[in-house]
Amino acid sequence: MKKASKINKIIINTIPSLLAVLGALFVGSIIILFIGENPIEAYKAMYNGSFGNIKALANTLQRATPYIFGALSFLIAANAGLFNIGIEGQMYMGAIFASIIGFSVTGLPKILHLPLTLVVSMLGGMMWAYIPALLKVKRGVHEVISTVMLNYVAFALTGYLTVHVFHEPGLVAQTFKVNSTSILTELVATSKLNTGFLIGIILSIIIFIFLFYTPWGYNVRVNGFNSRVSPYAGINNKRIMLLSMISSGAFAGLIGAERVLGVYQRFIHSFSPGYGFTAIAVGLLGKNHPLGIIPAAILFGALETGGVAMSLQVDVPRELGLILQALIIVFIASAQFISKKLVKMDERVK
Amino acid sequence: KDNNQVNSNENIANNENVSGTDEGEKVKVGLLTGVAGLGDKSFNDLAYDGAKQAEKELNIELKVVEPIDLASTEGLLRDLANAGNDMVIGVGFDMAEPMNIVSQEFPDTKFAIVDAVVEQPNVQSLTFKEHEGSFLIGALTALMTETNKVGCIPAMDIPFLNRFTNAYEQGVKYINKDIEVIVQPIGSDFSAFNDPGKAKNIAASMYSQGIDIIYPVAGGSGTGLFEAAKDANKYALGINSDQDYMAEGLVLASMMKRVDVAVFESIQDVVDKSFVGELKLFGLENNGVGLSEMKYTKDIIGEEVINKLEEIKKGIIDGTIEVIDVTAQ
Amino acid sequence: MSNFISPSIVVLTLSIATPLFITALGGLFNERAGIVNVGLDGIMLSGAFTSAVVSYYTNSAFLGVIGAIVIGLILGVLHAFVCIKLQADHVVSGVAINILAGSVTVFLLQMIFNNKGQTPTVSTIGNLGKTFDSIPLLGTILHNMSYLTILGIILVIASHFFLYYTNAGLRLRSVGENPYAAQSLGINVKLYMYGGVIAGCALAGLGGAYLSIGMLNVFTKNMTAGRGFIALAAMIFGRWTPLGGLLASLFFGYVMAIQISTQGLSIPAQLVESIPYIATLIVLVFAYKNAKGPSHTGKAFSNEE
Amino acid sequence: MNYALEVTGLKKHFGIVKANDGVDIKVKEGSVHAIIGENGAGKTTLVRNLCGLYSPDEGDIYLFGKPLQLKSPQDAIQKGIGILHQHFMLVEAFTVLENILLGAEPDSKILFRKEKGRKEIQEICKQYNLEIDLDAKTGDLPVGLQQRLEILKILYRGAKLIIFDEPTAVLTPQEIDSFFQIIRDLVKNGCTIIFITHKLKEVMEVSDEVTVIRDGKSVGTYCIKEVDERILANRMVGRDVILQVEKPVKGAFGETVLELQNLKVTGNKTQQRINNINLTIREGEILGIIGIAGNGQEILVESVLGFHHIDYGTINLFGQEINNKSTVNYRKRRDIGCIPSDRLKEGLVQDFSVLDNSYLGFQHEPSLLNKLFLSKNKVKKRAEEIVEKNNVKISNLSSSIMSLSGGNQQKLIIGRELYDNPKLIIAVQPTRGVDIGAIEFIYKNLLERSAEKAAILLVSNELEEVLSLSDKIAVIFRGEIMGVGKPEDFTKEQIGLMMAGEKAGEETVRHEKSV
Ligand SMILES: Nc1ncnc2c1ncn2[C@@H]1O[C@H](COP(=O)(O)OP(=O)(O)OP(=O)(O)O)[C@@H](O)[C@H]1O
Ligand SMILES: Nc1ncnc2c1ncn2[C@@H]1O[C@H](COP(=O)(O)OP(=O)(O)OP(=O)(O)O)[C@@H](O)[C@H]1O
Ligand SMILES: [Mg+2]
Ligand SMILES: [Mg+2]
Repeated sequence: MKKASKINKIIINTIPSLLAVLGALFVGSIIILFIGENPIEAYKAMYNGSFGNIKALANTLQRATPYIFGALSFLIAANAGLFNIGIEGQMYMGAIFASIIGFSVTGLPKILHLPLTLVVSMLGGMMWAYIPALLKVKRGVHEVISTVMLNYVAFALTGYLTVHVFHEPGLVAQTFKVNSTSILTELVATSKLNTGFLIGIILSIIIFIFLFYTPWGYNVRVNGFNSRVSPYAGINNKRIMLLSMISSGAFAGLIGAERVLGVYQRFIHSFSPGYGFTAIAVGLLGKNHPLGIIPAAILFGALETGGVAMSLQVDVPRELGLILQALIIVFIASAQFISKKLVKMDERVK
Repeated sequence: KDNNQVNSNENIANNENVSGTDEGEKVKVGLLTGVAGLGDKSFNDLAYDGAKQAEKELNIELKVVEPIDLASTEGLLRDLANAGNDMVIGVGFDMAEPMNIVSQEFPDTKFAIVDAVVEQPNVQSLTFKEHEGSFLIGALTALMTETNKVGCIPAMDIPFLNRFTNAYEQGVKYINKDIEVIVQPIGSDFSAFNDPGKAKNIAASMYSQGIDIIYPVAGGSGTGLFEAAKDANKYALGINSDQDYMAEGLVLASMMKRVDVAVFESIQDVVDKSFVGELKLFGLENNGVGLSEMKYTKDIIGEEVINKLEEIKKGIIDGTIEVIDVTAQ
Repeated sequence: MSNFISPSIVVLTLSIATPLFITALGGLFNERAGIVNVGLDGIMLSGAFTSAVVSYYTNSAFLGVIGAIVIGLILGVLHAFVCIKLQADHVVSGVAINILAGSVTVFLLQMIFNNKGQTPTVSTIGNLGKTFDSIPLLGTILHNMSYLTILGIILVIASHFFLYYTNAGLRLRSVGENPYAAQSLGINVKLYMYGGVIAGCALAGLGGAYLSIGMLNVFTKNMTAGRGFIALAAMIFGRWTPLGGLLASLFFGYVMAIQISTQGLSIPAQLVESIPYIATLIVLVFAYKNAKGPSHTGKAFSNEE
Repeated sequence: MNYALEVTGLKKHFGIVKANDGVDIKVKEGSVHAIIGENGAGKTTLVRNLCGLYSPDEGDIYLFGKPLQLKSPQDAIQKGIGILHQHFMLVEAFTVLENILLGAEPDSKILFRKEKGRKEIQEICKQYNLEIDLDAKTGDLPVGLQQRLEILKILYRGAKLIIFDEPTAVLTPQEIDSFFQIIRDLVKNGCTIIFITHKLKEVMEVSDEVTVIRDGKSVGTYCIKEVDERILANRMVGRDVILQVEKPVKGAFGETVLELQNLKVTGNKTQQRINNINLTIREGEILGIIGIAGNGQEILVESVLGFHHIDYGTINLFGQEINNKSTVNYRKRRDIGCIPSDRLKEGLVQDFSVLDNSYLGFQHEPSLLNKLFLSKNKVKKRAEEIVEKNNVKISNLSSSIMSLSGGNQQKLIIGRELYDNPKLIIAVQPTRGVDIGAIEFIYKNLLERSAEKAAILLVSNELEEVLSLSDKIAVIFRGEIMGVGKPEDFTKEQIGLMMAGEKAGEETVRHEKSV
């Protein structure tokens, strides 16, 4: 009886999402037809390019990795009632820290060097998130303003460090290559899918357990839903805000670390196509649930790698992948409305 | 408008009848642009123009792909090679490492890379001595300034652009040490290449402070400079392609970087089966970089200055004038 | 080094601030109606694109401006429908609009002009020009003042008047604060919500038009370069009021203008560039305390509680 | 006889919930008609049906003899129906004046003519003796004034039929008196009043007729002269209810549990502060704080809980000074239970299930943990125990807390807070808005705890409640204690005077010292 209702609930939650994806693909196919290509061919190419074989899948997961970290970053702040649009800047700080520790520390075994690098990159992100958190708690400065401003400062600061301080001589604005002892091991040859992905999955599970099975996670959720009740429940509202924002920064830092240590093996100027911003959508699409974000991130990764694969096969511009992404976001977000209606109907039937 | 520029090139015109009607199998060419993608008003667009020209005039089948981020370039180069392309072209200095890897995986495929050097037997490296062109246009600036204050607006402070900026400054100072050169980058992130608004603001501010000629090194943002030049009725310079038309009479000259020609020729090598993996340097001597024909400004500039520029150009080519490439240490 | 106050600084300040305060005003109408809009940047971009395209085909910058407003209206209807009718998360919808605008504009550039980078040059809205040149000092400022800047300032003042001196303004504000109270008093809450969002998005579209056909004569891809987010910050900095948003934008524009005019320093460019952003943060720390937006903003509203 | 309102067979179902399931009511013109019923009986739903917020599933409504079809609240307002909602419908960021005029702005179609409205409102204020600062920010006002503002909104719109949904739940006795005066004035001016309450005494005092609703159905309408409180209670609940508190005879009190000495706290609320507070509570003692809302009660309680910086003086708890030792961690002491005044905002997380709310504040209890993790089983066992012991009506532990009626939410909180037999209980407005059945239960529970040596700090607006439960009372005015003593030491008049700021005579103060 109980199990049935749980399954029912899952169905009610997933069917609208599936319909939404189909709906978005349908609209996309109209666009494809409009530019004179065959939608079926295009989607086949897209599917093959994102899930068709182990390599494609690896590419998709590789691309999903920054979104997993980013969405974790977003949701941990959101759970404390904070809107962190500074993930991008915090990510850059984490990345530059990762690269500095990656190339400058020598002689350490991997088992020490890699964790050290990851931790320091988290510290970089935390440092950058600490500023808006502190401004919020101490001066009531709205985190949206401060994080928007700090993003720009982070771009400039990492730019300065890359070009003038840790610059590897040559044409490219990049730092030195990190030592092999700090590299995240590649999982599938030539895909750049690395252990960072696994770390992301493990962290999602840890955050899930933390939020829903520990008293501290409970505190975070209480504070996110109703900060006024916090003191009555023995929860220090400001401390939760600070800690959540800082943790959010740590996860943002890990996006950077994964790109630096697992993909580029160095910090490259302007390496991000906006991971930190897209991650917000991923987080929200995953309903800010640490497990919900995983399929959302993979969906986004698939759309992006599939989109390019599609343009390899069929003459559609890469922008179509992004258009589909936007459509799917809107459709899924709207489908949650249908979900709600279904739940209500379900209750009524009972 | 963009296509006209390529047509105007003599090299291409000469080759027109060589292969237009070739029989036999088409040569398949894959072009991977830089992350900025098409529409960057810079090397991606120019490489694309060259490849398109080849598609039109040579017996090739062209596939153009734009990557979504840096991380995906290696995979895409591989995909293009895997897809049976005879030739794969990568655009941009940040593609050097991936191409180095992929070109070794596909020894039978021919590769070309723009703006970087990859030392592999099956890779043609097409690099440009932008500093030479920038030096020359710097000299022009110095000869034309009346206020002895000139400006330069790069998108960002990054090594690749600093080659332009520094050589420009060197060219200015070569003529007159006392001329002040003010360099003001637009920003620190990638949007600086697509922010004509801020470029215009910077240029307007420069003009209002007595600067009378400005050199943009900022891709799509450059448009903003030309608008400021029109508002202030002061001079600007063009970059990469012939941009003299963008503010007729106010764009003194453009520093042309013939990526289009380089790409076209490289494809032609493959078609002619004369492709060799080598470093192809494009400088003033082979017209790989150089000044535009100054269609609208010849009279303003005057014979004397143009002659002087010729002289400097010769000096650079024969080595009596040494132009510094800041990135080559 | 330049003076800290001169006609050219003022001109520069206005030019930087105009798209910001028009868009901030748009954001404010959204939030006053209870809807968060992080899609301002995308709407600006769409406005910039549409105005350029319309101006190109009609040769009329005026129609271009209308086009920007219309595309703003359309995206506003979309955002409003998704947030109000379908009760989706406001931020999700906004992010989707940003992604959509970024990709669709490039896609259409390719389709229409066969060039992914920019449109051909188009007619522009223009500046006040010579009319007032005879006035000392002010003459330069007015000469370079765009009609859109003037329109923007008029809109700010009109919005101030609307919000605080008209019945509809009072009602709109009540909807963002407590829609249930408004509803219990017989106010058509959804009408005001739709109205606020749609009007706000139209303004954001107008803000975008300034970039392409106000200060320039061309659309280039992604030309907003994050201005929509700065506008969002300016709206909050200005405490969700039209005049506040104007002042915040002017402040930001001024610091940016000073930074731009501070040329030829030997400090690394990146550090100089950070000045406007850091200055804003510092001002926030010292001159700002706990501003709160309309209290129901961002939350879902449904009739049957 | 003319009826202002006739409702027959009204039904409104929400899914399976039959909120209104056949309500019949006839309200005579010019009368005060009370509606009573347990929590969740369907009173608020009826009101919402009458003001156009809901549309009824079935049934007829006649207003002054004419059939009534409401499409929107606007309709209801135009037809002369005015509602004072159970939960205030105010824009806190607006001024009082703006709140009154909102939706009914003076004539001009476009311009907001505030000053014209101000004059009209001032007239009304004078007519009904309602004093209020029209330019004050609504959010800053105490609830009593907020309610006055709600009444002004109705009057300004010229309602003929006025419905008050639990208007007195948040008022002090003085405020209630003046509220009743307003009701009488309204009737005199030709209005008809519908008055919903849980307090039978008020029903008896002010109404002419009363209708009882149980489980969504009307049970009957009675003329007030024919019934008494006991009968009404019986009709409402379906059984006899103990209406009088029987305070058990207590022996000597034990050790001092809480002692406040010369306490001064400014806090961060501009409205309230406390100064020079001296109070003690001992084991087994109930100390009741009396005062008009907004005189520092909140800040007093919050100071004991450790939410504020102590400017001066000391707080001793269980013999230890706890000044500025952030008692945010007081939970870890387990020795304090707190029933907050606003259950939805301070006592519960609305988005959580009953289960997750059942250990709010006790999440760090070792008895609920398995190493670092919250143990599902232990949590569940405890919740089941709380629900059973306190007779909380729920369908399922995992159902949303918002599916419980207010009374049941309150019971859950009480059960949770008293579960560990805390030595100090802080109960703020413990019976606000709950029905008499639940009140009975809450009183019984508090007295039981007290008999088992718990010290209780009781803060309430209900004078009756405080007087009948407390062993000792303290009257607070503008953050200072006006007098302390046994309840029977003061007459009602004395208390009233102290609440208005008059210090108790020497006598009573001495009395306190000797106790
Ligand atoms: N919007 C709603 N959706 C679902 N059920 C509802 C809704 N509103 C009310 N109910 C149900 O209707 C019933 C009656 O609720 P109502 O608010 O009318 O009670 P009430 O008599 O006002 O109670 P109280 O004395 O606590 O104010 C409740 O049991 C509740 O479950
Ligand atoms: N979203 C909802 N879903 C289901 N039932 C609801 C919902 N909201 C309210 N209710 C029901 O409405 C009834 C009354 O709710 P309301 O919030 O008015 O209680 P209340 O009036 O505060 O109770 P009390 O009179 O005890 O203070 C409750 O019984 C509750 O079950
Ligand atoms: Mg009720
Ligand atoms: Mg109630």
